[in-house]
Amino acid sequence: MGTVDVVKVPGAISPFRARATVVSRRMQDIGLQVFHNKTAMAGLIILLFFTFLAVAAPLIAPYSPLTAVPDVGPLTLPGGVHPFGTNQFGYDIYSQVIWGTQISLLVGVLAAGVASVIGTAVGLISGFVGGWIDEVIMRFNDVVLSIPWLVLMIVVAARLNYLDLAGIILVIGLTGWSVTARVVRSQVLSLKERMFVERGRMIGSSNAHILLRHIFPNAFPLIFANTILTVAISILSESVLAFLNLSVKSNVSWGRIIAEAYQHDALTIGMAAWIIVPGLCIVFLVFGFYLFGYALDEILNPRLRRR
Amino acid sequence: MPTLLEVRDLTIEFRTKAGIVHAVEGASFNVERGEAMGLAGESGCGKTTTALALMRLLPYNGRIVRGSISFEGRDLVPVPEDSMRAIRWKEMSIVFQGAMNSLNPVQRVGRQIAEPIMLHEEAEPEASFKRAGDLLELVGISRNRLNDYPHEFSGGMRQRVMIAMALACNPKLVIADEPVTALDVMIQAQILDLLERLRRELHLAMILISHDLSVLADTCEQVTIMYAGKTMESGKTMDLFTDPKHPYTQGLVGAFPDIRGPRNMPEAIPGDVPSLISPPSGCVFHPRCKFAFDRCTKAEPALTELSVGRRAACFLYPQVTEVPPRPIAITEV
Amino acid sequence: MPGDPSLSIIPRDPKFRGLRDYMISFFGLDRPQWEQFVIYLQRLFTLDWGVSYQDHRPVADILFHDLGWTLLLVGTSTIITILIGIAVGAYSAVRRGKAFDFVSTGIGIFLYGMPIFWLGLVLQSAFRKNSVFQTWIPGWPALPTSGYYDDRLIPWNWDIVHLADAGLHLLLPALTLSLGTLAGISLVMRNSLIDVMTEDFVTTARAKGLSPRQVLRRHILPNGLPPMVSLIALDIAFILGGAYQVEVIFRYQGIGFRTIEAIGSLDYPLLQFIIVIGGVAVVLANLLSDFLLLWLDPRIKIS
Amino acid sequence: MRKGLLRELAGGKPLWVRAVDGVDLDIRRGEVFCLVGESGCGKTSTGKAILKLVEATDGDILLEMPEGEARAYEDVRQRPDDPEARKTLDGLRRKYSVTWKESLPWTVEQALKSAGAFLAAVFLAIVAPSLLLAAVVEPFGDPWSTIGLCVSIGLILGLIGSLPPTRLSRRTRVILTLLALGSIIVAPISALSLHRALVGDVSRFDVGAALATPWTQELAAMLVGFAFGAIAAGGSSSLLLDWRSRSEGMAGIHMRSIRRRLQLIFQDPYESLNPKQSVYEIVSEPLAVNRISTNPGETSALVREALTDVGLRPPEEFLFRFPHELSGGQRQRVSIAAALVLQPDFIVADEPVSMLDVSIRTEILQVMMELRTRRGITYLFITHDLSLAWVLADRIAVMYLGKIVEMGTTEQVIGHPMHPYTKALISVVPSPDPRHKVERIILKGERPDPSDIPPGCRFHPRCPFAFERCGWTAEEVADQLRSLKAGGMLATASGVDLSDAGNVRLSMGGGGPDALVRELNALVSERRETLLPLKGIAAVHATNGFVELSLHASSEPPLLEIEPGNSVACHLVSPPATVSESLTA
Repeated sequence: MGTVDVVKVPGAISPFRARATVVSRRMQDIGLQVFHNKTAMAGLIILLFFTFLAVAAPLIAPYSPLTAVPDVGPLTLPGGVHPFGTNQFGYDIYSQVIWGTQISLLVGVLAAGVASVIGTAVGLISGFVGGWIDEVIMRFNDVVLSIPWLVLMIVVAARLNYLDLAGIILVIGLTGWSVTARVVRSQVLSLKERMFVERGRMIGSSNAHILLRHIFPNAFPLIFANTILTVAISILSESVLAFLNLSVKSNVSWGRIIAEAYQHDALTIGMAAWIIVPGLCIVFLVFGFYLFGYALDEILNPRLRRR
Repeated sequence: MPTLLEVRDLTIEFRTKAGIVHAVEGASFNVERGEAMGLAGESGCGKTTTALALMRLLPYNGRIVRGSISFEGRDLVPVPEDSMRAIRWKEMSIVFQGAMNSLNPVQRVGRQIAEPIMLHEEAEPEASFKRAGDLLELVGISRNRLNDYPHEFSGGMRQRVMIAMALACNPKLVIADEPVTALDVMIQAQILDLLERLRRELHLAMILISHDLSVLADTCEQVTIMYAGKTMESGKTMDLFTDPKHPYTQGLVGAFPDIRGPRNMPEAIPGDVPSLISPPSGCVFHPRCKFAFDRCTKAEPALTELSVGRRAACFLYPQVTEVPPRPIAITEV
Repeated sequence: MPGDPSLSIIPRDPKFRGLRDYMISFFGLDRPQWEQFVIYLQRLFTLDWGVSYQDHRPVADILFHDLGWTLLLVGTSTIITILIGIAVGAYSAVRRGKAFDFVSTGIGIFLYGMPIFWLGLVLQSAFRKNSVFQTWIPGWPALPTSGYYDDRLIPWNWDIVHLADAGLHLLLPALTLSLGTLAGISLVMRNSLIDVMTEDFVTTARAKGLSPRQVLRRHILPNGLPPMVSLIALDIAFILGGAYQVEVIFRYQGIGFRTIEAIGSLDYPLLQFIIVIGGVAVVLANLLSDFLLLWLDPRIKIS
Repeated sequence: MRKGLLRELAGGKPLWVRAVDGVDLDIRRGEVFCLVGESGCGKTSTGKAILKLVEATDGDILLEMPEGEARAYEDVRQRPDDPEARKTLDGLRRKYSVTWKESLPWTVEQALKSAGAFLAAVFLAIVAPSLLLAAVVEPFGDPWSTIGLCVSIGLILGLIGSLPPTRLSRRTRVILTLLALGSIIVAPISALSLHRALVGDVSRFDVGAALATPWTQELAAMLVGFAFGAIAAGGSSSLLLDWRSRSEGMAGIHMRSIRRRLQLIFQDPYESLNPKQSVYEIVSEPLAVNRISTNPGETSALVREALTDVGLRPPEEFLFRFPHELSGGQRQRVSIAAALVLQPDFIVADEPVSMLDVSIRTEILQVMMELRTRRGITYLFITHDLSLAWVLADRIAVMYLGKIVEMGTTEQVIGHPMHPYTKALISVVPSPDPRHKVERIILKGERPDPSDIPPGCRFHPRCPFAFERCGWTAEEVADQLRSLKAGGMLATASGVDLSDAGNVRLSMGGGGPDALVRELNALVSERRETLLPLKGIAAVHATNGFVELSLHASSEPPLLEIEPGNSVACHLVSPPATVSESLTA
């Protein structure tokens, strides 16, 4: 029980003000907890680093990722101004890796956003409405869950044929929502049984009101933490698709760099960095998201907060 | 022959994120052979922690800071974990509050009852299961149910199974932590009746922990009242309930409506239970005490014998002195 | 990628016109759709799954051959994963908050975030012949990095040489897949056990005088396993996805390798049954886990 | 305020649990009415039914009924077959009942609207799938469609495979069905392929062509459409019916205003407050939801008043706290304030203090009683704690297994209990004063399963005073005789069974029928005071080779007024109307 600052209260309190006070106090509280949580801070620092790389790519990267470097030819070994060498077309790999951050991050965040929005909506409706609607949705969801995700993704990617950035985001988002839906639904089911929902009914609230005011705010921490984890999974998915040559062709992503390196036997021709560096980037970015997501889950989800 | 259990100045701390919780401070009480001692107090007063500490079962973030627990003259506090294991259940056993959660849901009850017998008496499985069956019948359950799982029993039956399990190794002391809370009043009566019968027949000593004073009034010979981790008063049940000395005890006794007394609204103790992380200075009860005076806020009253077998910690009684200064505990931030 | 499959086999040259017509009638693409469907159903159940566009071998033959190798890979790595995952998870749950827990959880999350194909590439480069390590560290082993036994032109033989060779070839792919899926299992095992450890019956078990090891084995593990079982079954789709990547990297010609090839060449007869097999695998895994749960948890009853 | 209710509640699907069965109680304005009983006796269900949180199967909840009309209601309820009485009853219900639903005939407009919606649904259901099928022209010519088909087969398999394990039984059933269906398909196809393999001529026996000829797309679309149509039509009609009953369910009294006037105080202050809302939001929410006050100034004033009334002073200090920043007592006060802000005149308090520490408990009770005198609130106080009822209640009703067994003023029920259950219950309530020791009547066993209620008086299996007419069943008597036999008694009988007619039948042992009858009679007269089921035996008579027992007729004791204001449901207190004793030897 923390000490509470006595809030100066005017005579009339508008609902908006009441809500804003609540939200700001909660955000402060969470911010403080994140700040004091070593895991969350470690994750956050990694994420900030990569976000910086992505945003500042035009400033940092010495070359453009998709134009040949003038001074040297293709497949130059690492050294000098090309710390990781150049690829089969003579593009600078170091610049490619920096530019690749943009795509990986963008695809990861947006695809996770798509997956979370769909999954949350489906999970909320399914869990809250219940009955046969829930039954139908969950059966469908189970089906999506039980199909090997990679195959599904490949089929969808192949079916869509034309995969630009939006396409790849949609593919990953559309195949990734079912886990979120399941998690949200089970949370909603348990929230629905809580007494404060019954209180909501008791005072005569409509279903929409209960869903928005009681269920969603309580499920939100979980949804948020889950979204962070979904970002990590989406980044991995993009890299796999790119590696299988199914991802965006017009942009550079880490997965595509690895795929090109693999096709040109980078390891045998002494260009290990071509493969290792983008891979490590993926690993660290995903690691960052996982760390942050796990720590957030612990902070936001009081079930795990045991002494 | 020494007293069966003698607890002196038991002090327990928990380390949490929010700070150090002084769960129990200077708890002292005795339990004689074959005697039922009641431990009463509101939630968070350290009853359950005391019970766990008696069996040295504190969670990993809790520790006994000082004090002694002498069981048949032997101090259990310094006993190493390995030797402690041999004492547990054999010398004293415990019945927890929620019988549903205290029984392993995926193991048959027969096996759970027989487990300590096999462990401590190195008995053969058949002999152990036979004894488990006898124990079940002792608590009024047919031995045919040895092979049932806990979820197949009702709440009252589960509590009976727990009691049967507690008796498995013929312990000298049974600690019952809120054994009837959350049970219906009729089942409550059945269980209390059973405990009393067993105590008489097996000459058991028993520590009965409850927040419900009226339960203790019916069943115990001695009662100790705890508040915010400290012992407030102890004495014979009859004396303590009819003539409570400590203001907290007075408030507590007055707070329970009596179905056999006049129809008076019980009296309230104003205020809330204090935080155990930063307890009030002086007497912990002074912020809620209507008799509190200056001295109460500064010094802590010691638990002093007022008459034979009757002890209280309150400056209202002139013979009560201050707690002697203790070595300052190093508190970590 | 979609399109007229006959075009993907035969060049779009007028002089192949006759061949194309022949192919169309050979694969039955000229019949009415409903008829095609009925024939399809009939063939599905009689295991007459048609002929691959690419290999011109019966699909069933190809797939059953591939399936064997994939099962070997997935089976081996799943067993390794479960055994190690449960052990690591259990140990870090017991030592919660201590160094081992911290390190194993950290490594776990790290591995969890590693793309399996990349892990495969790194391991491949570390253990191939003349790898960097081999030149630096004497005695660093070189392991086979592709195929499932040496020289696939010689037919498989059930002798010790072939078996040992296949085992050696299996080592790296199985290791990759295990590492890629290990973290998920050990992390969940840890959390599941920590949940169980806060239950009252664990305190009861300790109060009975059981040693920590006995408490873990008799009370905590039996209660922590059921959630694990259903989780592994749910994860089987993920493991299959990993297996596909591993097979591609190590040119281990199982179902996954075949899938990628089939996509490249639009080999529909092959593709459709690959998908069916994937679905069946997931279903079987779930069914198996249900029966396992029934045995592990007496609270679940067939009513 | 006066209400009578008579109802049964629906429970789980497979069997109906009568959680509450025929409860009649009336509560007068300004009183504290206590409903006591063990857990699962139906007291909470009763409270929730009054607030319409659960729907009562049958019965009325009547609000603010004047004394005279209440008497008329009671009167006409006794004569359900009289059409005139029915009419009066319906009139009274329409006027006062909260649960009243009109059963009016359909108007032309409604019928037309419904029929239109129905037709539209059917039309859509037929057209939509047809369009869908048309959209995927050449469904199986396109290999991607074949893949799609395979995916859908995979989907079905996945669907079966991924049902949660608790539904294993259902899945097994589905699998069996699919296997059966599969074998229907597989068997002819494999026979045909065998034929083809033997004859080697595909064209002469072309299965595909044979099956495909009548199987046109239009036909398929129509078939699918009809299936969809049936489902859609059923769904839409049930929705329509639902809409209709909801739009007219509250003849007379609008539910919103009932919500406003009847409120609930929850048991658990830790669980019943939304942890993400501040105190201000929790307390002001009822006002906003019911559109009672939309003006921020007025809302704040009402919230402050409610908080002050429950003793959270000054209210400013609490407005923006979260529930986890409050102590247990403060939370319960907030909970009461949230009920109070609507200015209700009737509050159902469901165990409002059972989760609180004793020292805080009294304060909450004092707040509640203070509100009663100041705001004239009537309470239905639901509790398992008889000693609490003793100090609080004006009148008390004791429930057992969904029925009221005793009802009266507190002095009558607790001071002078008449029902054996009430007596036992009161005797085991512990007292904080060790001087007040009484003889405890400890009942055997636990409360029976509400889905399997004993016949006759539902308390008889546990009643220490049960006698002949309390409802002994053949099974109970047979069980008792079996245990006697196992104890070495009844040597002259060789077995105890139930006859086809449901009577207890003893097969003869060595001594012949007379010896058995004699032994039985002796046993009954000797042990009937200790082994109560033996009291159920009315007569013993020998038939061919067996000895059959006939049992006393029994009836369920009605709740009868024994003295003014005190009703008891027990045969011992109010002997049943003479039952025709036809069952004799």
